[in-house]
Amino acid sequence: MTPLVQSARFREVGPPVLTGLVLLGLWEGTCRLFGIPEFLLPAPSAVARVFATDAPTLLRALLSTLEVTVMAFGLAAVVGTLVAFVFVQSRAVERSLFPYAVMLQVTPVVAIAPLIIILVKDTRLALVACAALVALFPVISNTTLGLRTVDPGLANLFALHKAGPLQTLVRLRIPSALPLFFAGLRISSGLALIGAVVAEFVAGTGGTGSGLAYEILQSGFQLDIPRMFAALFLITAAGVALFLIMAGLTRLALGDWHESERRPER
Amino acid sequence: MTPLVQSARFREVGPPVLTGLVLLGLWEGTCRLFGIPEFLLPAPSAVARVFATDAPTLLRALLSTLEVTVMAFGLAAVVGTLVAFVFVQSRAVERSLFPYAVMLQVTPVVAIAPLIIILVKDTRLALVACAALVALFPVISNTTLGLRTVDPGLANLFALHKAGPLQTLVRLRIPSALPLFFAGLRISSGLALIGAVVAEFVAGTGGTGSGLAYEILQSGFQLDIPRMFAALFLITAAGVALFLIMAGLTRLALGDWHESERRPER
Amino acid sequence: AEKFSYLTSWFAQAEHGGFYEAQAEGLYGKAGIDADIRQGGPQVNAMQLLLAGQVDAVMGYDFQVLNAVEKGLPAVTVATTFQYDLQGLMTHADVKGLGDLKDKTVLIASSSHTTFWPWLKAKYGYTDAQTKAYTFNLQPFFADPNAAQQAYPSSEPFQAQEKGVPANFYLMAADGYPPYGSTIVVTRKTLEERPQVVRAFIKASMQGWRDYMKDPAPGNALIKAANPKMGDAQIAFGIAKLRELHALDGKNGVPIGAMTEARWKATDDYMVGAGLLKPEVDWHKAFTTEFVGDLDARLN
Amino acid sequence: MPVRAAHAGPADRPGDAPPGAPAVEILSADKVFANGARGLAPLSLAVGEGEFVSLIGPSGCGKSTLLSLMANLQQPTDGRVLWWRGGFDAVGREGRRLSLVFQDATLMPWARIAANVRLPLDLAGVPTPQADARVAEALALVGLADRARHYPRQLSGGMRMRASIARALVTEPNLLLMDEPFGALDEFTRNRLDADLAALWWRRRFAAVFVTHSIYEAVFLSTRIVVMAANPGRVFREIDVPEPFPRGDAFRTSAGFADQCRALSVALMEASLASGQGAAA
Amino acid sequence: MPVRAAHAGPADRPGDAPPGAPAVEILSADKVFANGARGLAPLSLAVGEGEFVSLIGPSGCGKSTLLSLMANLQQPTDGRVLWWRGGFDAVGREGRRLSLVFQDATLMPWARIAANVRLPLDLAGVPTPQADARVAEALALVGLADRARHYPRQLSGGMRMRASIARALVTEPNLLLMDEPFGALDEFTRNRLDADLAALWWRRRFAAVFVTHSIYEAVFLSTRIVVMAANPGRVFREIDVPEPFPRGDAFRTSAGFADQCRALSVALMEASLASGQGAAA
Ligand SMILES: Nc1ncnc2c1ncn2[C@@H]1O[C@H](COP(=O)(O)OP(=O)(O)OP(=O)(O)O)[C@@H](O)[C@H]1O
Ligand SMILES: Nc1ncnc2c1ncn2[C@@H]1O[C@H](COP(=O)(O)OP(=O)(O)OP(=O)(O)O)[C@@H](O)[C@H]1O
Ligand SMILES: [Mg+2]
Ligand SMILES: [Mg+2]
Repeated sequence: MTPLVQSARFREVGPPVLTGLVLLGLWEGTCRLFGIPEFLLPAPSAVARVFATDAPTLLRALLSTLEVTVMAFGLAAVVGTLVAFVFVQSRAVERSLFPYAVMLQVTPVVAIAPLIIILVKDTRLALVACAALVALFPVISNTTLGLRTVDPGLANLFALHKAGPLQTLVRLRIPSALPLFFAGLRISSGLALIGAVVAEFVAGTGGTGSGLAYEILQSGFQLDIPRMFAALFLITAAGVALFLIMAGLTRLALGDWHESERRPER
Repeated sequence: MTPLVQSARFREVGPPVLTGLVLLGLWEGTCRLFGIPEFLLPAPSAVARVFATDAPTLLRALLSTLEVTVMAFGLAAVVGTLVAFVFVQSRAVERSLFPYAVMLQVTPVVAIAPLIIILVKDTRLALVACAALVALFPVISNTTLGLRTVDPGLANLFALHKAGPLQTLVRLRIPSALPLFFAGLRISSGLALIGAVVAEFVAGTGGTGSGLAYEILQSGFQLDIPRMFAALFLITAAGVALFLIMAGLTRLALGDWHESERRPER
Repeated sequence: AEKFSYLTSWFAQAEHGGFYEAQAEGLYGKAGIDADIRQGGPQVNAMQLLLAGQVDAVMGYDFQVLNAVEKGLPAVTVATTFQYDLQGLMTHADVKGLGDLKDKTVLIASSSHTTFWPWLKAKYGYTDAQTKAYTFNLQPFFADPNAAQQAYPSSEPFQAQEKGVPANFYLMAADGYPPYGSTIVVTRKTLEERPQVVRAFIKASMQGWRDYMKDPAPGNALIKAANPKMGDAQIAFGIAKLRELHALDGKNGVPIGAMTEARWKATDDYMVGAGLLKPEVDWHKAFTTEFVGDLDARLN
Repeated sequence: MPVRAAHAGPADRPGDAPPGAPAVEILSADKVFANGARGLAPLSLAVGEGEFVSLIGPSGCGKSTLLSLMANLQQPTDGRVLWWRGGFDAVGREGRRLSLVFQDATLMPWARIAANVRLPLDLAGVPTPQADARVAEALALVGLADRARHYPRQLSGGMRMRASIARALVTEPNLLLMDEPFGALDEFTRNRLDADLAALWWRRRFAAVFVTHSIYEAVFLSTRIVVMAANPGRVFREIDVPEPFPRGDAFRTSAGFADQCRALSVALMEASLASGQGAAA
Repeated sequence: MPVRAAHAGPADRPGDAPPGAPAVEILSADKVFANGARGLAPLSLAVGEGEFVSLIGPSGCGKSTLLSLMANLQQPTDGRVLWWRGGFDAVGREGRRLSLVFQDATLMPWARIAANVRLPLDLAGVPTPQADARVAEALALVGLADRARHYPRQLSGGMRMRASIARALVTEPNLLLMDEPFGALDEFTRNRLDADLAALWWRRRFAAVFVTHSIYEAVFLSTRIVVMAANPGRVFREIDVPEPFPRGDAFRTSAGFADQCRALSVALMEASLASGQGAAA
């Protein structure tokens, strides 16, 4: 074995990359073997060819989509957390408002996007609002659960020392909630991204400065399916990148104490 | 105080219903006060009028959407749980495959719907597949986290008694994971619903036997916005109902032991 | 110059060429209008944006305007672009006409269920069961030799030709489908408060169309700026189709933009007959011929 | 040695302190759990300022339950609990502080030992320099000065328990409730902490309620010992320990100490036998 | 009373049993934690079949760490651990069973007491009727027969610990590791369980490693006592207890018992003093 294979870094990155390469190989092989036409399912090589020629345009579109995604994700994280804070103040508040949080989640963006677009004049802001709506609920749901899941002994300790609601929140509930909060963020980061794409689909922004949805739509209309797959690939790659960033943040924040993140000591 | 106000049942149901009535009142008032035209934002009374005349059609559409939702949700719950089981077998497996689960989440349904339609001949099955894809990730993500979050002492106990992977899964990991598993289901139930609606938007056939998305599209196209809101209302109501059912199941399953569900003893 | 915005029905393409041409040539400016041509998209509800006051005029569709009138909404068609709805069906090579689809799967968008599909059903006895969703790309059509799908003459047939898939295209208007295509719709308020601007906009637009059919280069430049994915070959194909189908001037060479009451009546009759419109609706409210009488832009 | 029946009047004060007003009073309170099990039969008990009362009794006789009533963590099914003759509101006001050492360490896993110990001071808004000094002092008292920057999981079981004791002492409470605080400690450490606790109590004269299973510990520390019996949980006997304070190592080897231990041992045996099934039978 | 230096040869067997082969052996193993702290200095220790070895020492001296090495829950940083002269694979084969009582009860909160106790049997695939009988027996042994259908949170601290002991005994282990199992129990219950454990050991002759803080308990139960010291954790002294078995209440009051206790107490004191800072100083 070479040192590379043994390094911890390789063990982290190696398996997923290998899996990816194997999958790509199978895909390419299938396409070639059965002679699947490009406009039905393009081979990875065909997609790669698009990148060779169209990378700048596609990356510009990706950047535009990512901008919306990041803003929406930030908004969803902040608003969702605040809502969860309100919910754990009392069961009555939670019972009164949680159904309406669920309503927000299950209202299809496609349906309310026109309203948002009419209300919010700035198209970009409207996109952000739509995507944030999509990403909001998992943050609320997981954070609320997390804030509720506190060690009863510690809760007693805080009650005993007459900790105020804010103190209990900051010093007990928030630290206890972190693992679930981050799990919520990991789900939401992906949702913010598809939220952004769907919002772009719906809002129908085109032309320069438009995002990946436009590239996908146009490539679809023009049957430039390799290009469509290239755009899809960029979206999924961005999603995975977001996820990995969130996973890294989780490890940074919890690495030292939470069971789900601790590596066994040897 | 009347006995009604004091009953536990009322305390459960009262606050959200009251909140709802207040919100509806505010909405109706705003619409009347500012004379907001119906095609922009219909007042609740206008929406109610639609129900009075169109209830049968709308309910039939709701049923059709719910059918897709429930099948997709079941599929997502089963597949997501199985995937999570695979993931917790080893960190290497998880590292190899998790990015691809994320990819599934962030691939916009709108973009892959055509492929699914080609692959799955039956339209209804295609819808179910699309919606299940949307609902899958939170189950995977939360269940994986749950299966990982076991009391280290209990994990040691199982290791000591040489419990096999299956025994550890069934007797330790699954019970430990239940709270998070249910949290995942609560998120996914809503996503399955919007997934179904979005799938209908994208891939749904119109005409008879079609779902709520078709009603929304048609109402939008014919500028029958009150009817569109009536359909939207049915979706959100269905979402809330699904959520409440999941919350009830959670309480049934965990009520006795998990902190987040336990009521303080008096 | 007075601001006036016009929202098209789709991403910029040859079917919108005249408006972009007028913009490029400064025809709007000369008419005292600061025009803003905006492109629509698959989920953009133009009529709602029009009624909400977000735009001054939209590229509309007769059925939708009649539906709006039924709801008491103040939308009025002031001119048309095409003498026919360019909606048609694209089929594989074995199909010889619109009446030949009994055993075929027909891919249509859900909006078509309240436009041409009832017309086809009524005329040829088709059923809802043979429809599947059209997702606005052609993979399902190519993958299924038994499929037919809705199409615009300038778009989908071009894609099929590009990919070397032999396909036929049938225009529904050729079999008597009544509505106009790509109309200009404004609100009654605009009509009453700014009739001069509306008139000037229509006039300049139709001049734009005339010029576009002669030399599309200036318009195309703007189209490609708005929709960079639009290729020259596709635009050229689209223009050729518009010419071939006499979309702008009709079979008997009317001025560009002209509408008649008789045609509107035919549309109303069809809708009422198909159950898409209540019989008591006053269809006269859906349009006015006030602005098309003095149109004089003609192709040659 | 005076052995009193349950519910007798206040004890004679040992040493020279005057008998204090009750810091915590249980007034014929009982406890029935949600599953119908009776944890405590109606019982009354008062612990005065400057008193050190030990609770001792068979496993499951309700010591922890009684302590949690005194800490307002559970409410009696019937009867009342008073703090300084008032409701639980009285606690935290006018410098009246209450601390509790739980039966297990109950530390925050995400916080270092110093932060864990410091928590009650932070909650009370004690300014940083003062808090720092008191945390250091409390950690030194329990022999954990060098573990301040460790996380709980890096400590041994006994060390975690000591951290939890430090956390209870850091506020200088007027009423200190302790549930088997020294159960997980070796004899040597335990004796040292017993001595330290006795000295601390003599200096500060807080009211203390101390659950223990050690007869020697109970006699060494207490002004009064409450022997409990189970099924249902009740006060079986109260025993005064009128030996003078301060008590040092000499007391442990005195005849009085041995007598008290023997008497307590007998009482405890009787209580165990009176507890029937449910306690270890 | 024979007091041996650390790492001496095997003990003389008490009673009439022949000296057994080692059930678990620590071969110059040490433990350095991730944060660089040294938990155990390299040490060797063998516990033979039929031996009852107690570990005693100041808080934080590494008793739990040593036990977790023996249970294969942690691996030594250096050195080896052998079970029945083999790797950990040897455990669970040929009827060789290992059980561990943790320092805290470690029960599954979602399972009733009976299900908790039954867990090791379920994991080993013991058929239901047999398992039921053994669970009932084990629960009766620790005095929890009437709590079988309770959830852990409905039990007192001592009861939870007893449930955890029942869980360890239910498999009839050949090697039983116990970390302060009786620390949370009252003297009466504790003495009874001590006697029960001694009788059980005499009947089954499993190898036992028993962490305790009670000198009396260590002397009463053990064939050998290992006194540990801290900083770093090491074997400070080994003491044989060559008193005959079975040992009953009479043994507790014998002169031999008192002598052994005194000697152990001195050794423990010395170990505590030798532990320097880190243990309660
Ligand atoms: N994960 C860890 N990281 C760092 N240090 C640790 C860790 N686990 C234990 N220690 C240290 O190792 C030493 C021995 O701990 P151990 O739990 O074995 O003590 P013990 O003898 O069982 O004490 P007690 O009687 O208090 O339970 C202690 O000083 C402890 O702080
Ligand atoms: N939540 C509960 N539901 C039902 N029974 C309970 C509950 N909590 C405690 N009990 C019962 O109440 C009794 C007293 O429990 P408690 O914890 O007060 O005992 P204890 O004296 O502290 O015992 P130990 O010395 O073992 O800690 C026990 O029989 C226990 O089973
Ligand atoms: Mg207790
Ligand atoms: Mg320990």
